[in-house]
Amino acid sequence: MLVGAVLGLARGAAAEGEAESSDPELPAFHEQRLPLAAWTLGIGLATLVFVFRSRRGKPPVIRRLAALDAVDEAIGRATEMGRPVLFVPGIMDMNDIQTVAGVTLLGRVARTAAEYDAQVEVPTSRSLVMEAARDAVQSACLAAGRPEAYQPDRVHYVTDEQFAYVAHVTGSMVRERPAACFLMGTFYGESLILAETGNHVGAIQIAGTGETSQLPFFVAACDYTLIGEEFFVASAYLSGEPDQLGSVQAQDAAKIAVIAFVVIGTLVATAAVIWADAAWLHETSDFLRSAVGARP
Amino acid sequence: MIARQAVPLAIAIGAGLLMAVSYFLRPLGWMSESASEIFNVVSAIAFVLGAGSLLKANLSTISRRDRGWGYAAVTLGAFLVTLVVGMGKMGVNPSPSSPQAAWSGDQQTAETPFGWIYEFVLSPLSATMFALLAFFVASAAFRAFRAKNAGAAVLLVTAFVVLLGRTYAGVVLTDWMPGWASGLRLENLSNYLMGVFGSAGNRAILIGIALGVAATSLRILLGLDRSWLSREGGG
Amino acid sequence: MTRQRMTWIVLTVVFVGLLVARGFVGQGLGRVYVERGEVSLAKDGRSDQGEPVWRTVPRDQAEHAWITWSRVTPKAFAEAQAKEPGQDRVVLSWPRTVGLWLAALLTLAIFSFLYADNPAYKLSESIFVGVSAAYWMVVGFWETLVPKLFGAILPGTVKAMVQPSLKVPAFSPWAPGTWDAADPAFWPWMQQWGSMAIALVFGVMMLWRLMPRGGWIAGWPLAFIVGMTAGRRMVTQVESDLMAQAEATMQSVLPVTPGLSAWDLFWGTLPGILVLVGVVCCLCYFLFSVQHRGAVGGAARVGVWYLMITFGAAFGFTVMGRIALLAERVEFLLDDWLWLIDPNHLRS
Amino acid sequence: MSVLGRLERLDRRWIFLAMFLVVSGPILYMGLTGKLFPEKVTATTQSVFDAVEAVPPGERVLFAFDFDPASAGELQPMATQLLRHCAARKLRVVCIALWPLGNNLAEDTITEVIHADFPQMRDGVDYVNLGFQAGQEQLMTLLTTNFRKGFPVDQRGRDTADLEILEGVRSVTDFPLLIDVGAGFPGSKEWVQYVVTGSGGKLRMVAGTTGVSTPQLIPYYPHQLAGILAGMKGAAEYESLVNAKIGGTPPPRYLEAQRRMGPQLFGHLLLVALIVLGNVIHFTRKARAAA
Repeated sequence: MLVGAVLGLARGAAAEGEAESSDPELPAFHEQRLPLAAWTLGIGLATLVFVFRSRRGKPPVIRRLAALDAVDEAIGRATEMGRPVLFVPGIMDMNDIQTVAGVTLLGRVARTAAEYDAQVEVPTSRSLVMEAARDAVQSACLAAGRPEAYQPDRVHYVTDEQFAYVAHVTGSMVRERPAACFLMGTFYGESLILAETGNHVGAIQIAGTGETSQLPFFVAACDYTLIGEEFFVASAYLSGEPDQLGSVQAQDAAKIAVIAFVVIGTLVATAAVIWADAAWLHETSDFLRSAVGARP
Repeated sequence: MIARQAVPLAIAIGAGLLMAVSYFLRPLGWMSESASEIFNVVSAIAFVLGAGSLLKANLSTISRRDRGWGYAAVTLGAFLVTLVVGMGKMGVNPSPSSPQAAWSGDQQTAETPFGWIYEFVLSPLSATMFALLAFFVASAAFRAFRAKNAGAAVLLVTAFVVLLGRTYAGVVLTDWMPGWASGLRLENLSNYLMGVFGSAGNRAILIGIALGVAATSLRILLGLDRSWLSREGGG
Repeated sequence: MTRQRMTWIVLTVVFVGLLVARGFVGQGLGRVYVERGEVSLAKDGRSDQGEPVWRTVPRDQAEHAWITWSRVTPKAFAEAQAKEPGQDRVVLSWPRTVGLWLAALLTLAIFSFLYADNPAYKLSESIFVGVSAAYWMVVGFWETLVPKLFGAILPGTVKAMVQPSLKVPAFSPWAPGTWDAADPAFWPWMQQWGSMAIALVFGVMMLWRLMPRGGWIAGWPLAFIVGMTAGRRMVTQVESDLMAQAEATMQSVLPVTPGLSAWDLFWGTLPGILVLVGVVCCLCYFLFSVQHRGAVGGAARVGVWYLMITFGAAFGFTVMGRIALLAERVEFLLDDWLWLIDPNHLRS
Repeated sequence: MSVLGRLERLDRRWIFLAMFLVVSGPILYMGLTGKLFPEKVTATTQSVFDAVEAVPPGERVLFAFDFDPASAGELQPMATQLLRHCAARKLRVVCIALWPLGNNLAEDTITEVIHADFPQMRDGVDYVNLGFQAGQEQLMTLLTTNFRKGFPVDQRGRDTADLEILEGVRSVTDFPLLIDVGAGFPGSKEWVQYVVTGSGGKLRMVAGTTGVSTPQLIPYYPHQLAGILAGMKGAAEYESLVNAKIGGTPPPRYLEAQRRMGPQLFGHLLLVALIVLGNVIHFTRKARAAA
């Protein structure tokens, strides 16, 4: 059946291709997405270059991120106090890249916890996230050399409903009094309910999200917050592997390229307003803007 | 180990590259739609695993007579009742446009048992939980918004200006300002803070996130970060 | 007796007392009224697609008939009673009245968590988790699995039982003889059927976790999902966030309108410059492989200030909606349940 | 124990109680007396009102319902008043929805405003609901080149080519004003990016939006967006403007937003007071520690 399905998909593609390519105005390649392709390839190439450089013995020095340096301290404290560590991987499913980033971070946190002999509780709001989180925790325990520390029941599904999940997590926070809370993933309105309750029970709280509307609440209520991009480098930072640190350097290279584009682009656009007659200024400005996807 | 490590990695890399490439090629445009439908269905099937986890946790609490086992029994009862009522579309009339199909009716109205559960249990509980935010915003404002350092001072002054600028009281407070200084009226000041400083901050955060997402994806697709992969599997 | 328990008892007694008193004053409180309607249908020929068409007929000629109840205001009930005492068209709905009281009590139980964790909160939390988990499973079943998966694999059954509007294809995956590539409906069907077949295989692999052996196979569909998410987000996020935000910033800082005074020119130019400086400084803050010293360190510090203003302002703007949510719940308690206020004139 | 010490150790439940009182007090007061708190209209709201006033009577406006019942608390009062304002100015309103549930909300709003208060307006001539179409920002782009292709039929299944109200409409820029009441994606931000920016100033746009998404729209005001109704407060201000323009005693359903502003006002003042109090405690303690 699978073969038939794959065949069907392939043929379906061919047919759609025929139908669309019969329209002469629509070539196979999305030409407006050419700048996007260039940026994506550029970031990909930069990653490869910096990963190889790093492998050859030139790993970059990453600036300290206080939130991540606090991970060991938080877990150590939980061990001393004999209380659990709570890890919340957000409320979205595995088709959200933030959840994926949260689960990879869970792997790092669970490994440290296994080394320190602390218990990690992971309530999830999606069945697939529960499965992925179980895999991550299990391999972490294995990597820490303590496979017996893995208890699948500590990674459990609660409910898909946003606020029922929050009701359960806050209720168990008040009852179990975790010594450390990690809030890592996609959060919406519930962010502050979780963070304030965690604060109330005296837990060290480390939060990270790319959800810009919730960052203010985490910054206000948590001890440490990974802001936006910091959240996405956390897993690489904690791994300490040269390969992954190399890819962080590639992120920086791309950022410097963006800064250059923005500064030059703004200067040229301003110059084009001052010298309105200089056609080449307008052309340069239009070119620069189209390179970041502006449509004429 | 090939089936447990290499194959999943190959599947992830293959699926990822296909999805990325299909975004640029019109003949492959259908792929993203198919992939998201596959995801939706797999995720709906995986509910069985979630239900299993929920049942197991609550049943073991009940059978061990742990503290609070009565609440576990309530959860279980509520779960089973809702599941049976909803899966069987109990008490649902068929759709008036096609009464010949017994299960064609909509069960989201308060007339049906399932709709009743939504309207009188789920919806008020959810709205009330959300409303707790108003209280937590207040306690956070009291506890966390203190000028401990320069950054925190900037944060709290901005929040203060915007909060005042969004009320009648704040608007009246600075209403006397003459036209040439109208930019300093609280409501205009809060718009200026948001429109200029806020949009610069938001833009940089979004650019950073985009780079972070791209790099995270690349780390997965290049096989650099495998912490999400199962080592042993099973469980 | 602890002070906390004392507080609970006093609060509960006072509240119940007030509630009972309220029940005897004026119109009383917390009732829901409904109006009866009827649906009675008989077949009226068939449409061009061969589907039966139904029309409304008197009750005694109906092939399918049922009664509907729709919610009306207490005022409508009072009016109906005044016109015709003892009528049975607009009546008190016991299920919905009980529901209203249940909703009100659950609302209070959740609010009680603010004082301290307590049995009422634990009870409503348990109900909430159980009901909502089942709710989303039911929705997943009827809204995703039935129309998508079963609709592709067992279209005839789904059409007959659930979704009469479903078009049953003339092709069967098991009988290649029925395939007709010239039919415009063929390839879309192939695509739909093919993706659902893959989804089914992946779903079975996921469920293998419940088996005693071979649960590792669930890693395959998970890998597919992780890979698919990574691949798609990698490009879309760069397009919608990185490029779009960079483009939005690359504007002339000078206002385009000619002939402005120096004062207006200054104020018109300032926002553009501030935004440019802010974007660059905040991006410097996000540099990870460069130590934050010297010029980069200075820029990063400015960036932090920008970020703090961003967060402070966003906090101020968001708070509004949060208070509105609480106001809605309070209105529900005072208006719908206790009948203390009547802003929409539903009862008078 | 000193006052300062007590305040420092203040049980957060007192703050919760204060919040509950400042929200429920005004609701009860306004509910019992029917009085409203005054509104002082801010510039962003005034410009929405002015933009609608600037459209000559008989002209068409495009009205997009891009929200769902979850955000109707904040946005429905705006939609109601915007439609009422258009109808009172004898503008012809074309309603569309880019959110699936927006269609029902558009129908409800038409029933509540046009059927109830402007019965002389004719469906298909003075107003029409074109319903929901999928496609999000791709649909917006399509509307800039071929409006009827984006919405081939209206909510009742009539061909849009036969509708009198759409006579001569080829693209979205044939409307002088676009009104969007939106709760997120796709919504006002996408309308600005894909439609207004490319129209070269031909199309003006005003937006009504939730408090949470307002920050993302402010950068576009006043150039691409002629005006913004920001959250509950924007709705209340606009409501008071439209009520004042139409005159008479408005029925209670036209006062919804202003009723909701009572708890907002006191809630915000409580937060401001809490921030001040928190900092007074902080600085007093610091001064004592230094002394």
